[in-house]
Amino acid sequence: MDFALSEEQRMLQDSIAGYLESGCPLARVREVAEGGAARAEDVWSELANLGVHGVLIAEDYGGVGLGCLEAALIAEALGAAVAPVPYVASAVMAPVALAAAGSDEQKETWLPRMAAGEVVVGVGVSEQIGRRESDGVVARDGALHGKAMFVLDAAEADMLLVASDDGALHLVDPTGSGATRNKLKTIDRTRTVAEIVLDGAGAELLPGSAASREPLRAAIDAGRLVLAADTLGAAQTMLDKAVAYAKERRQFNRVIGSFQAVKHMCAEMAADLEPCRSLVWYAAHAYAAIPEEGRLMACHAKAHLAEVGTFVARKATEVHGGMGITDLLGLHYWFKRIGFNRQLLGAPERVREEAARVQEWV
Amino acid sequence: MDFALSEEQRMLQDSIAGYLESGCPLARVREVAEGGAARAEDVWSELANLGVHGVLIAEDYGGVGLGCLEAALIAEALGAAVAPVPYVASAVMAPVALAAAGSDEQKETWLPRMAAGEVVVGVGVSEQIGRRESDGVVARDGALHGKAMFVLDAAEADMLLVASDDGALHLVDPTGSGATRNKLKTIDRTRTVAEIVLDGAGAELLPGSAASREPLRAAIDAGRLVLAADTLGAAQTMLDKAVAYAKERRQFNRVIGSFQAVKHMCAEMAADLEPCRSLVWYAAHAYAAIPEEGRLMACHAKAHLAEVGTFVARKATEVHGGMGITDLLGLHYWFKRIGFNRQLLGAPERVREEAARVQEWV
Amino acid sequence: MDLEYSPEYQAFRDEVRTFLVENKHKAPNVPSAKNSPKAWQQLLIEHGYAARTIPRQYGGYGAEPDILKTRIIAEEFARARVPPGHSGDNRLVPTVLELGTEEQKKWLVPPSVRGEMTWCQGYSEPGSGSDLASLSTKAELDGDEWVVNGQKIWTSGAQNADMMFCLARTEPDAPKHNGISYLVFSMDTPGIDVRPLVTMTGDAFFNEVFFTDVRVPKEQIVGKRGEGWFVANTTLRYERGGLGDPNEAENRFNRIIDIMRRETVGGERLIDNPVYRDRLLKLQGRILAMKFNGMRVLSHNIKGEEPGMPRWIVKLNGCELNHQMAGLAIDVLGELGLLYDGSPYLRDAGFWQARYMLDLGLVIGGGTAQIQKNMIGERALGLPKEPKVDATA
Amino acid sequence: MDLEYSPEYQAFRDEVRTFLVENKHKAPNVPSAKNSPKAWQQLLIEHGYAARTIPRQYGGYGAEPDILKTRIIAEEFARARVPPGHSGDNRLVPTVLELGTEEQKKWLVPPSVRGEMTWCQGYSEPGSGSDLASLSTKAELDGDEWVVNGQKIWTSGAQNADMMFCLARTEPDAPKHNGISYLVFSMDTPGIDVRPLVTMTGDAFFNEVFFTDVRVPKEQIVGKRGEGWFVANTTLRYERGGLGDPNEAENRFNRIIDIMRRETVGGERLIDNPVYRDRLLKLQGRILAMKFNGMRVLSHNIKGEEPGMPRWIVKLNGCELNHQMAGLAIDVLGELGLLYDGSPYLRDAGFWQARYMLDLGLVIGGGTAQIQKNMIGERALGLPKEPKVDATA
Repeated sequence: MDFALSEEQRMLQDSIAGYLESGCPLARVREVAEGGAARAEDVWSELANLGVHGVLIAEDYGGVGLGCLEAALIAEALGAAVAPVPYVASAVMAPVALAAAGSDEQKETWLPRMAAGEVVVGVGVSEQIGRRESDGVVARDGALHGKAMFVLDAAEADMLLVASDDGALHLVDPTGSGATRNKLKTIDRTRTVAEIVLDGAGAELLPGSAASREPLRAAIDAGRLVLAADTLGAAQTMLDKAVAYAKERRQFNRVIGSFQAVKHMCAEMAADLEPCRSLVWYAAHAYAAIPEEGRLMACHAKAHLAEVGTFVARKATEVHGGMGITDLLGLHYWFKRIGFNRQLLGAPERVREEAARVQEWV
Repeated sequence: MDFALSEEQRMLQDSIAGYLESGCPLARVREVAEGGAARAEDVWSELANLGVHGVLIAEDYGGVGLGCLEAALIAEALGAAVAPVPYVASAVMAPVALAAAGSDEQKETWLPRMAAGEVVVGVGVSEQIGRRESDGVVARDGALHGKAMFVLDAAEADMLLVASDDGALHLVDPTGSGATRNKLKTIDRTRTVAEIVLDGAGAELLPGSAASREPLRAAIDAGRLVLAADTLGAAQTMLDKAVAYAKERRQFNRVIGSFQAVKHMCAEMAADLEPCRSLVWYAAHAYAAIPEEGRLMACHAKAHLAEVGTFVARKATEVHGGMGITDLLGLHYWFKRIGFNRQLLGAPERVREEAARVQEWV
Repeated sequence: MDLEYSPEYQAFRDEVRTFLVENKHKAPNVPSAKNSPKAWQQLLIEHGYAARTIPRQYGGYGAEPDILKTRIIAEEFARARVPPGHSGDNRLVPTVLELGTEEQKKWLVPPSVRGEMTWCQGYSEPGSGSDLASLSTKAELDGDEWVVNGQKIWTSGAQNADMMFCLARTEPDAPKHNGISYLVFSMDTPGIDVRPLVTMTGDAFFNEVFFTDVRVPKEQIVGKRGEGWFVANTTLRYERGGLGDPNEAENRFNRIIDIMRRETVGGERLIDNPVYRDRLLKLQGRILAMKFNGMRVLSHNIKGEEPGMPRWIVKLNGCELNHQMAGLAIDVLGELGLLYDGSPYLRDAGFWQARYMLDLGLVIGGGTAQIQKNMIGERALGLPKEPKVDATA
Repeated sequence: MDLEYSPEYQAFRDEVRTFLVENKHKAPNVPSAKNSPKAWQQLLIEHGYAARTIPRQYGGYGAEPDILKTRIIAEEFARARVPPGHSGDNRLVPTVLELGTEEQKKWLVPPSVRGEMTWCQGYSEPGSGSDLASLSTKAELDGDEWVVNGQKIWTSGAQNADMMFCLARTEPDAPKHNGISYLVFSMDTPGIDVRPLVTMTGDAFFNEVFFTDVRVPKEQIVGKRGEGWFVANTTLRYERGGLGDPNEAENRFNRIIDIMRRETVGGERLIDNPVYRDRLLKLQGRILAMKFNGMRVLSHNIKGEEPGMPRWIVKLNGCELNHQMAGLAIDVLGELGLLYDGSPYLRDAGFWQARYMLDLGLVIGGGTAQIQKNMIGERALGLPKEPKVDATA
């Protein structure tokens, strides 16, 4: 009985965090965000060398074959650094879906290249969670029709994985005929989403997803877990920055951290955020190890981190006073990242409702 | 354009508050609560002399013929003093229902005696808001069958006004054959509720309520308004007590009110509570003067005061530290009164849902 | 409770409406060569819809103060979606009129009222946010001129303003609150460097302003030398006078209702989702309470009474409610609520995300929520101040 | 992450379960002439399920400390709904064992462990709640005896306790934290007056205790004279050691689910109300997070590591969650949730109203939420303390 990270897991997280500290400083994030680039190529490819792309890809396919907890630890580090990389879709959701439903040929074609960082795969499943501005996606004799909104990490993705309304998953070439990719701009410039208009776009079905929605659900669960972990990392950074600022900033001849009001804001952030770490760890562990609890815990991790993240993002900004809302400290990159994670793959109210169904309360 | 109380209204409230200060101190409230009496007879009859019983009864029937705002101002004073009197049912809901639906004879029989303080009338409408532990109340050839739960101010009431499932209102003698009155005990010992088992109890229909639910609704609206006003008064007292305590109690060589944490709790209570006064005033004014807004405002006053009252009750207790949870200061009488007001005639979630229907959102 | 307007005011409202119907084509927001903000302002002054209470000899309309008419004007201009007029600068002008010399009034007020002299405020400094009196920008007398050195921050509109009213320390040896003077000078004065301050919304609404040996004529002090703190508080008092659209919160709330009736998720109208609906209703209750609280404050003001608590809580609650409204709008819109920056499918031109961030800024800025709570606790509830800590601590 | 119990611990759990199956009929909650709390405690000590780590020579079982086994015992006794044993007094006994003289150990520990000597704590005073060190109960040496005068409050169990461990000021001239000593004496000593302190729940769980010339033998001080503050903090450290049912919050939550599945309003199951359901789900997320946080703390303790932040936040969040759970149960039950005091239709014997008030008391008591936040801010986050204010302020 040991509810803790293993030595290897701690080392993994440290190595990623350590690299990001030097390889992906705020200045680099700014360049990408202000330049409107889809991702920080240098960071993304260096992460491939650190095994990030292949974390969930089996060793037979050139990955490192680790589990969801390791994937979450990486996400936490990426969130802490607001790293502009297509991790959630390309390194987590797509590999999970391919492993669960892909044919051997599909796996051999894609997984090794994904692990090597040669291809980026975007994922479009939001119609299957909550359709907006779309009548859904229909597969008809090898082609897709309809519209996939908010396709994650889609800008400059080499391939897309799109879910149709029957829950089946399809590989779609975003540059192929019948597919139009329109970039959508959100507050979070460290990740990309796009609208994909499908007008008979050639699509390759993942056979394992034809008869079962499980592969789709597994990909969504994994995606929600890493979004939660990303928020955990981002919120922890905001709290750390707030505490550091409260120790150094002086007003009325005192450092503001000595004022109860500021001190208690920091304490409330910590009190809300610290248990989130254990929730994310458990949910990520349960994903594979405790299947009967996996989906429920993924829902709770996603919804609870969304709420706590919003609270921390707001309070940490408040502690910074006026500085918090300027671009000088760049605090808003974390604020917006947390806002983005909150809505993608299901806003809290919807995800909680799913948790009720999973528990058969309704 | 003057959003304020009139001179007369201020005088009315001052006279009631002034009397209660001397006539209904905490010691008197304790006697009644600990003795398990239905009401403070002395206070109740003195209030009759001050015109409280007849506030909503027309002068033709021996009342003072004032409006809902005056009734709310009285309720606020009663809540501030946690006065153990059957005001909500007997002086507000019953008169409203009788005036709206009673026959001339019924009015002549009851209203003058109610105004004079000779009879107390309890009101049973909770089945028409949210049935619990009851299959409802049915009227069959002049008799009532079923069960009315949480009949307000029913202990030692001389007469009851009970709503049947069709929305009709009936006068029922609680001591008559076919009617059994069982006292229910709640946390709030300053008001009474009872279960009335109706097994063919003789009932006298208020003719005006036979074809229309309006009289029932009008009584519920008025009841909700005065419950909201009662909470306003009770919460204001708790805030005042907390501020006074924070000015006098010393810890760490300072009065605790000089600590930001305590000071901000008081400020947050005031910030939440002060606008409630305006909401209650407006809702009570709209009840008669702006019919198209009356019901919506009654719903919002009831629901919003329930939420703010709960917050203030909790925070004011916290400011008092350990003393707040003892019986020494008796703070809990206000705490429990606010808790009672929250649930009666519809808990906040249910009342807000009604507000949605009133606005035709659903 | 009398929520009716007396015949006099109903007549006034009709008059304003008629004016707007007849003249709104002249408003500067209508694309037309002839329509200039200044011409519009001039027209409004002539009719008493701008600079209403400023004496005629200083370019105003010269009416008696009438809070209700001021409010009616604000309401009707907002209703007609027509840009309102101004009174020069609602911080500087009243201050000069109350405390300035005759020369200063003649020099500063008329052009300000005409919109030919615009102002920015030089109060906050990096080292003194909530603790304004600790400001360190200094002005030293050199012959007939003040030589100003230091830095200001949060200076909105500094890029375009013609003039600045500025707090600087003129008596270095005097205690904190004394020793500050209220200077006015042109933004073209050599030595002034304005640098835009980009905020999280992406806009540069604020600026940093750096002073290097900025020379200001000796007489350009409003009020007495060393009494700038008192003068500034006069200004702060007036700032509240400036009246935007009193019903803005309610209008904003109604826009959320529209969104929730119009938009769907998974084919279901947002307003049909009971959890979103309950959040909407909770907010409605609080917004109504604050609306009526505002009517109560207004009625006190009309009668010349100090509103007390109902006024103390306005800023704290108002900013918080606006922030929460924006948060709800974003939440119900889900992924659509994240869109920004002219994206396809953007709703309300990105209004809600912008407000979510701006209103958080307002919760923080101009006296943070913490300072607001201190004021409510100390000034309104009479709780004691924190024990002071001296500079050596 | 290894959430399995090793074979050794699984075996231990089986052993405990077997014991409970075979012996639960002897538990004192079973109505029977033969079943006494003391006999039960004795049986538990023999098997190492009570006083487990207390040395045999002082009446304990004398096992090595093993947090996991302690937890397994607590879990299994809770699961079997059998009253757990005790270790005498989880505050006094460890303190005496660590700091007491050999005489004191022999005198105080064995009878306490047998349950023949029960204790109450005399720390808090009316004048010193969160500021414990400012206590004013004084003990003056008169010959061979301390003469104690003063008042204590929040003394739970004082009516029935045989003994009190008590903080009193023995060195009036020494600074605040020094000058306090840790006395132990019988509650039968003349001059002790116990008055029940009724709380909002209607029960007298606490007491006020008044001392008038209470004479205590000189040697009845644990630890050094004047070092009572240090001794008391030892006690406080141990207090946390006392382990109730670790899964109580979760069990309580499950009872709310049952209520919401069973109860109806207007014919609709409470759990079918989406707004109530969302509140339930929000709470579930927070409860799960705290459950796993607890497992994390436990794992640190097992490895002898200082858990740090995960431990600092437990009390603040735990009490708050319990209070909110009770609040939700009351809200969903509506008018039924108001019932109390053995009323007809009372649900769960009034558990929820009692908890709603008790848990608020716990949010307040034993270091209010405010103090908890100070500790998290200062000790865990390293933020500076408030500037001290001396007695003259």
